[in-house]
Amino acid sequence: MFNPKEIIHILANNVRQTQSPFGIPKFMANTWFKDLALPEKGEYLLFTGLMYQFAPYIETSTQYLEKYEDTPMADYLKYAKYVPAYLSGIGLALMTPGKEKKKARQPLKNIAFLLEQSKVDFCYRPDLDHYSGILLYDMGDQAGFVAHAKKVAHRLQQAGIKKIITIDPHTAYALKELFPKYTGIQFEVTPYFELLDLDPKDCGIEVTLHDPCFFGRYLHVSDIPRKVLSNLGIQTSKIRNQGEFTSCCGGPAESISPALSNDIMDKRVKELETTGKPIIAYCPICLGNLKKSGANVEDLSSLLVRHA
Amino acid sequence: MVSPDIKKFDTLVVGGGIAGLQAALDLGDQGYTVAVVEKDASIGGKMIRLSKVFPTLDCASCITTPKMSAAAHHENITLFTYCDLVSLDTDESANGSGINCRIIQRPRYVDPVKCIGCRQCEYICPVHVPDMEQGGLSAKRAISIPFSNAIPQLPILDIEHCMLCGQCEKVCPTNAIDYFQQPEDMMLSANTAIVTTGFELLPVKTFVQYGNGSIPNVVDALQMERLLAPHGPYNRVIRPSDGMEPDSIAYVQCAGSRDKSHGVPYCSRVCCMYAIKQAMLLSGSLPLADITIYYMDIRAFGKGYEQFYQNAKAMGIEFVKAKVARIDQGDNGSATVRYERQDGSGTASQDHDLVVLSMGVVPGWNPEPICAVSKSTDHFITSIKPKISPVLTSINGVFVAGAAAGPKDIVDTITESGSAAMEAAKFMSNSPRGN
Amino acid sequence: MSSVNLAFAKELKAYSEDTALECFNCGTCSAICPLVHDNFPRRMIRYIQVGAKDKILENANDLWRCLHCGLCTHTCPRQADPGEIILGLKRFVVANWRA
Amino acid sequence: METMDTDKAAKKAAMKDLRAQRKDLIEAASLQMKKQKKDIKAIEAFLTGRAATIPDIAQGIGLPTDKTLWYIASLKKYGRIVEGSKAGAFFNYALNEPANNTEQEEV
Amino acid sequence: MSPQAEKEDNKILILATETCAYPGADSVGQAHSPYPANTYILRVRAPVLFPESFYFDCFKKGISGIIIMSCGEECPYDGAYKALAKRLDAVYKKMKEMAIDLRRLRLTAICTVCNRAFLKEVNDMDKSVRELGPPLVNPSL
Amino acid sequence: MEEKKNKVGVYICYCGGNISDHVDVEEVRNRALKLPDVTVARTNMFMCSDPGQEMIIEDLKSGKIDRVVVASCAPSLHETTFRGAIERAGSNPFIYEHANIREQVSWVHHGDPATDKAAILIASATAKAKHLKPLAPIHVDAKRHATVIGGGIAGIKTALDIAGQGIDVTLIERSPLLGGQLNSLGQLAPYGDHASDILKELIDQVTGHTAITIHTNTKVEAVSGYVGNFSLNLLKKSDPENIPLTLDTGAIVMATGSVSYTPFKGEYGFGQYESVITLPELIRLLKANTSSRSMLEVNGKPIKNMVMIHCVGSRQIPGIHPPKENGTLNEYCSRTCCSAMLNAANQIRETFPETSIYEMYRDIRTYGRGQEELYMQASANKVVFMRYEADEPPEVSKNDDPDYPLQVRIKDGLTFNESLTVPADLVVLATGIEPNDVTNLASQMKLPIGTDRFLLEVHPKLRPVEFPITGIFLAGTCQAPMDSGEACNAAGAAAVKASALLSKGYIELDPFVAEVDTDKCQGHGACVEACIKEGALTLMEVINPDGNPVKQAQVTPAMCLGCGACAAVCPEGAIDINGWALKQYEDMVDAIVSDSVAV
Repeated sequence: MFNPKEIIHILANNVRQTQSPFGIPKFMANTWFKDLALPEKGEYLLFTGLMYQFAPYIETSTQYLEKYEDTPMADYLKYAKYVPAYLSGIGLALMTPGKEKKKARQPLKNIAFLLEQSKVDFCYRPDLDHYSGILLYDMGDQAGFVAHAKKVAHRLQQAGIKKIITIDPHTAYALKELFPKYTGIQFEVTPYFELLDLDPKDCGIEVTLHDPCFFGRYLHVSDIPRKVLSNLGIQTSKIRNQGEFTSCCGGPAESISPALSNDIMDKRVKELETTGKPIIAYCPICLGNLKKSGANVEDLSSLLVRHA
Repeated sequence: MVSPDIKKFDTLVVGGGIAGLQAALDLGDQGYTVAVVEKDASIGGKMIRLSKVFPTLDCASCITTPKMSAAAHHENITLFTYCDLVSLDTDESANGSGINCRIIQRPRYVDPVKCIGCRQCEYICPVHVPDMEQGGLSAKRAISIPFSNAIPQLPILDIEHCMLCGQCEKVCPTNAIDYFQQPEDMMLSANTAIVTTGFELLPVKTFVQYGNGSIPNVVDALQMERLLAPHGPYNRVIRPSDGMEPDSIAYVQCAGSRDKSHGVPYCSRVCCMYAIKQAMLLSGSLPLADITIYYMDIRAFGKGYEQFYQNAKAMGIEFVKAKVARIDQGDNGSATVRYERQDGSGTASQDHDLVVLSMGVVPGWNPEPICAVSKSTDHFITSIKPKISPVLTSINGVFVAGAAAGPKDIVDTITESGSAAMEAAKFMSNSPRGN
Repeated sequence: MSSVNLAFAKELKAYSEDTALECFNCGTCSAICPLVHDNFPRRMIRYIQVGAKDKILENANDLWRCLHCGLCTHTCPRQADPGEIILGLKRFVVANWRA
Repeated sequence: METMDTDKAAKKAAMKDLRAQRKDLIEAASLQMKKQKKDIKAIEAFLTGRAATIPDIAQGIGLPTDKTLWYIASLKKYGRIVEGSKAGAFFNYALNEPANNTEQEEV
Repeated sequence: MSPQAEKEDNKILILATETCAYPGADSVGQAHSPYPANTYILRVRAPVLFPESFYFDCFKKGISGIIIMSCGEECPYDGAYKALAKRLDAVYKKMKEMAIDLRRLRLTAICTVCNRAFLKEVNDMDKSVRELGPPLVNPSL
Repeated sequence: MEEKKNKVGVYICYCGGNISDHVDVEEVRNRALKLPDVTVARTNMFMCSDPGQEMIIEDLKSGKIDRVVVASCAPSLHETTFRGAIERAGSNPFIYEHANIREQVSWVHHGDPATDKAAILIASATAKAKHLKPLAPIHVDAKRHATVIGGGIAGIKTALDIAGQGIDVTLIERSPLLGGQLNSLGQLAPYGDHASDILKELIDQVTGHTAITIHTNTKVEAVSGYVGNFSLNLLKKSDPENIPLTLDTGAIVMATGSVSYTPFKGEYGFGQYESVITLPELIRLLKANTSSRSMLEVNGKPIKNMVMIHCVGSRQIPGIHPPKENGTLNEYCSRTCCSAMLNAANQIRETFPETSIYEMYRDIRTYGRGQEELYMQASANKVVFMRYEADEPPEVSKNDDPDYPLQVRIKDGLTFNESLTVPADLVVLATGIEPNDVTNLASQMKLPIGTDRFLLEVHPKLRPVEFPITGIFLAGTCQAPMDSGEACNAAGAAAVKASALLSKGYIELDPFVAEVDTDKCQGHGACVEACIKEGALTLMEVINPDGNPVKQAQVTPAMCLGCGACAAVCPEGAIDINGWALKQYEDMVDAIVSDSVAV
């Protein structure tokens, strides 16, 4: 286990300096929209919170952390704070394979496509799309989170944004629950799948849905993707730990203890695999983590795009 | 105008369990006429389905059958079994009394007058169906009497599982089988009513923690009562999954009770004592088995209960203070319970051959929209004067007793039923409509 | 042997919802926690209840094993929100480190 | 005599109607009964001339152990099977020979 | 030895009062506590019913031991216990004269929940009669 | 084979295996059939069930039998059931004898000896049965009046309920005041009703009731008589001349209540430190407290930290807790204290937010409706709970800190058995409930008292508010600890029984009384001398069939207790007890010594 004190210090510093917990400059990570002509005006703002974009970098950093966990090298982590954040971030960016980065873009493109198909009046503004700060909150760096959240919320407010579409559970929770509480600014926040209106089909296939903790337990929306899928004739197999009782993928523990994270992940994958059906995730952290264990998993958006 | 079809009584008792029977007997003994309306095919309620009862350890059947029999033969008591209560109205203008109710008797497909209870139909019937009287652990026939000491001793034809093969009709010596029997609509009127609708256990199916009822050898307490009863499904305690005699048995207390996350924040009151009782009976029939009770607080509050608990401890039954958080399927048919060790030594996973869930107690009947009597937030019927007369409800002339007014053990239920009978009698003595 | 300190709960109020005393120490949270580790989170919650601030700071690193997955909160019979209590403690400890 | 015949005919017609009405239920019940008959036959065949435990019977006839116990308990209830000696943690079950022609509750 | 004698020589007669000792014996049963089977419990209202001759007749008939389980001072029949005690004094006296071992007759108080006391009395008497064997009382006496 | 003179039917129960697991029931049946007087012997899974009873009825109706022996469980459970069945067959219920082959055979013996003994008991019951004769219940006129002893809430409620049925009631209270323990209580758990309001409502009703006579300051000196015709001697304390009052009554309800346990000196510092008080004392303080300060004040001192200790004088364990001087130990749970403690804690935390509370318990027993909510509320009110084991109770000691004169040390189960110290300026002990000492009255009335010193009912489920003495009932905390509502329920249950008993103005009693064989009686008078019930047996002059006056014994059936003291002394054997005759016992002994059925 790494010393949380050091990790928090690094994360907080990164967010403060680069608006990104991993020190990855936004211009490097957020490129998915470039070949799409997305509207700049609309009823809803599509707000990715950059989680899908950061996912491949998180994976790279975890791989390195994993190597050193519970070794004397872990102590060297504390020196990381003397390295400028953007330098370590760029390093991380360079170490992350391009294939992974490209893969990470796909769900975002899918979602934009699905929203268009569903005739949702939305826009995308890369200048307004920011990291939500959720990791700082989870780590207990309240001050860091609030400072960052206030910045993000003010920008959105100044841009006159009222309705927001989120795509991942962490950003959705941050904007929906934490922003009003800690910044006093409230938006109407809707996860993208809630807005989908796809033509009914009869695909006749079955998948196993892995609910992320925040959608399943905190935001209580896990029945909505099931309805969307069932509308397309896609069955979702019943497992014991789903919906409000979903099991964690282990992802959030990565930065502190990759070993623990792996442990939890393996248990979860085992349960998901009992059905023998393809596994569907709808959170970038879950997606990455389940993939890492070698599970046959893809993002909900990919499945939907294929059958929409 | 009173239609001639309306059957008139002094008191209507809703529910023919021990509470209802006691109230009916106490009123009948004073000369009041009583109608007992029971939804099941037999009177006797939950108690007749139990093995032995705490703290005296006498057999439930031995205490219930005399009361059942006495009620069935009482000149002032009329039983309406297998009946659904459709409406229960109180005519406030009739001086606070004036109870009118409509009941529908479901068809047994057996003529109650002709049937002599010989059970030939049951023996010949070729279809086996799960016997819910035995917790579903064994089978009965699609036509059968509900259980050996049922009153009345009339078989029920389970129409859902009947092939209409006609064999029972052929074998019946009295031509009592009637495939065309229709539900019977009846109107009853009375001066007072006593609601004794009892309880049900929360269904294990709704508990993800406990495996939604899909983990083998995880049973609820009422199923365990059947396993312990001398005329239970196996006539002995063995595991439902494979017939093994269990070597290690666990009780999971507060399974759904005292738990806001399940919507039952209240204490179910009887579980501690029945778990201890079952544990004692088990250690009698399986002297070598390890028995563990996982509990939060042992609530042995009644007369003789604490001594009963201390005896159980002295007998070697293990009491572990912990709330079981989760049950998983273990190896070789065992079930694994997960709990925190309170002494600070971490989390434990323990395998048991058989796990009994002391499921939360919930009301057996929802008065809405049948009867306007008010419920409390716990969904049990409101007692408007809990300190002076717990049997008084929001409606004048309607009384409540037993588990219908909150979980209650048999001792407290029987006393409360006497109290309800007293209040009903007093009400009728004061009422101009009374006899 | 240590002496109880009720004032600590008040000190924590600045960092968290004040629900620690709603816990009746059933241990569900510890048993259900995917951490599978050392009476966590109830140990922390109990230390709040009796005001054992020193013990919390001593074992502070454990707090960051919490994934904020919410399972404890979801299954807490008293709805004491153990997940939120742990988050609050993280905030308290971070503030303590920074102070 | 004539009225009796008409009564009989009327009853027959009514039964026909009833069967038509309950077609689905009857079909499901028949299917279930056939499966039960097959399973019970297999159990009885397996137990001919020997006593066996639930796991043995289950393995011998390819039924799950819980279902096997369910049958055994029911057959025992109606006197077709008797419980025998203990074999480890299990009990042996045997056919109640000579097979009673008249069914009776076990005593 | 007659085949009957082989069966059980030593029969113990227990006169148990309806209100105390008899339910006390039932309570032992409810606790499933075993005791010798050569015991025959007769439910009585009050043992004061039995004249002196009754006891001797029993011994003559072959009863090896008699335990009177009364309510003691709790006896619902006020005064009956005193009368009983007085009568038993006379019985004992006569037993001595007839050389019947005094251990063959016991008066004791057993309450409705006196399981241990009940078992002790029964086991003690059983031990005594096994040691003493069946009484050989001259029927003409 | 000789012709059977008597026609005894023997019915043997399997009791669902309870009997048949150890007794070869069919074998016993076969042996019973061989008995000289038995014409029918049958078995059933549950003799008490309808089909079982139906067998008896059928056989009686068809004339196959005229005496009935049922061999099953203890007669206390089903004797009346089978008598009822016989009655339904149109026969006299007293042609019945019971053989107890469960509690006294199958549950205590096994194998062949069990089967043999069952057979012998049946033979002996059969031997008795052949002497049974039809009997008629004794009709006793009963005074339509009931007496309730004890003017607490249970007594008041009982009186009101019985009077509500048009029966006159006398309510007797030893103290000057009605209301009992409720007088010392304040806001009641769990709903906060005020004890005074409840009492006012009930006392207004009872004092205004025309059918109820109240005697306060009155002691019951003596009780005599029998059901329907009891007589009580009362003594009014206010009466300077001590003239006893006599009261005739038909039924008596004991509602003699309870007191709070007094800790011994030094028990948790009680009597040693003035800041250690009992829960009733705290309740009194709360009732009297009108301070608007933010801290509870005791003797003018604000209380900052209060420790409440549960289970004081309750749930005591032999070997751990020292017995009282008289050797008694309260092993029972006092049922009401947990809720009362939490209720008090909530009141304090809500009224005096600056007073902190620590509750030290063994198990929190908020079993009843609305009570677990009290516990939750206490948690929400920031009451800190700590848990101790009986063998390691909290220790109250002096503290050096001037702010907190006391400290309580506890090995806290909730804190992983760590030892914690709580500084305190007030310690409250949850003292339990003890029954009022009514030994005198109980022994006069022959009422049983349990090992817990509470009055003992016949059976907690079959007859929970009755004593074995017909016509005497019990209600409230003289029976066991209970709260106000529960005591009122018990009162209602006792009242309904008393009302049913007295409603007709007469009572039918068991016919088991002495009967004189006038052919044999020589008028010795030994029986009259031996009789223990004054007035039950007299020597009267009668005219014999020859027309000559002779003395003969005569029985007053309503007075006769049926003890048999008379039968033992009659030189002619002219007096015996109906249904329990000496002759029957002699034949039973014969059946026991004859091993004819045991082979």
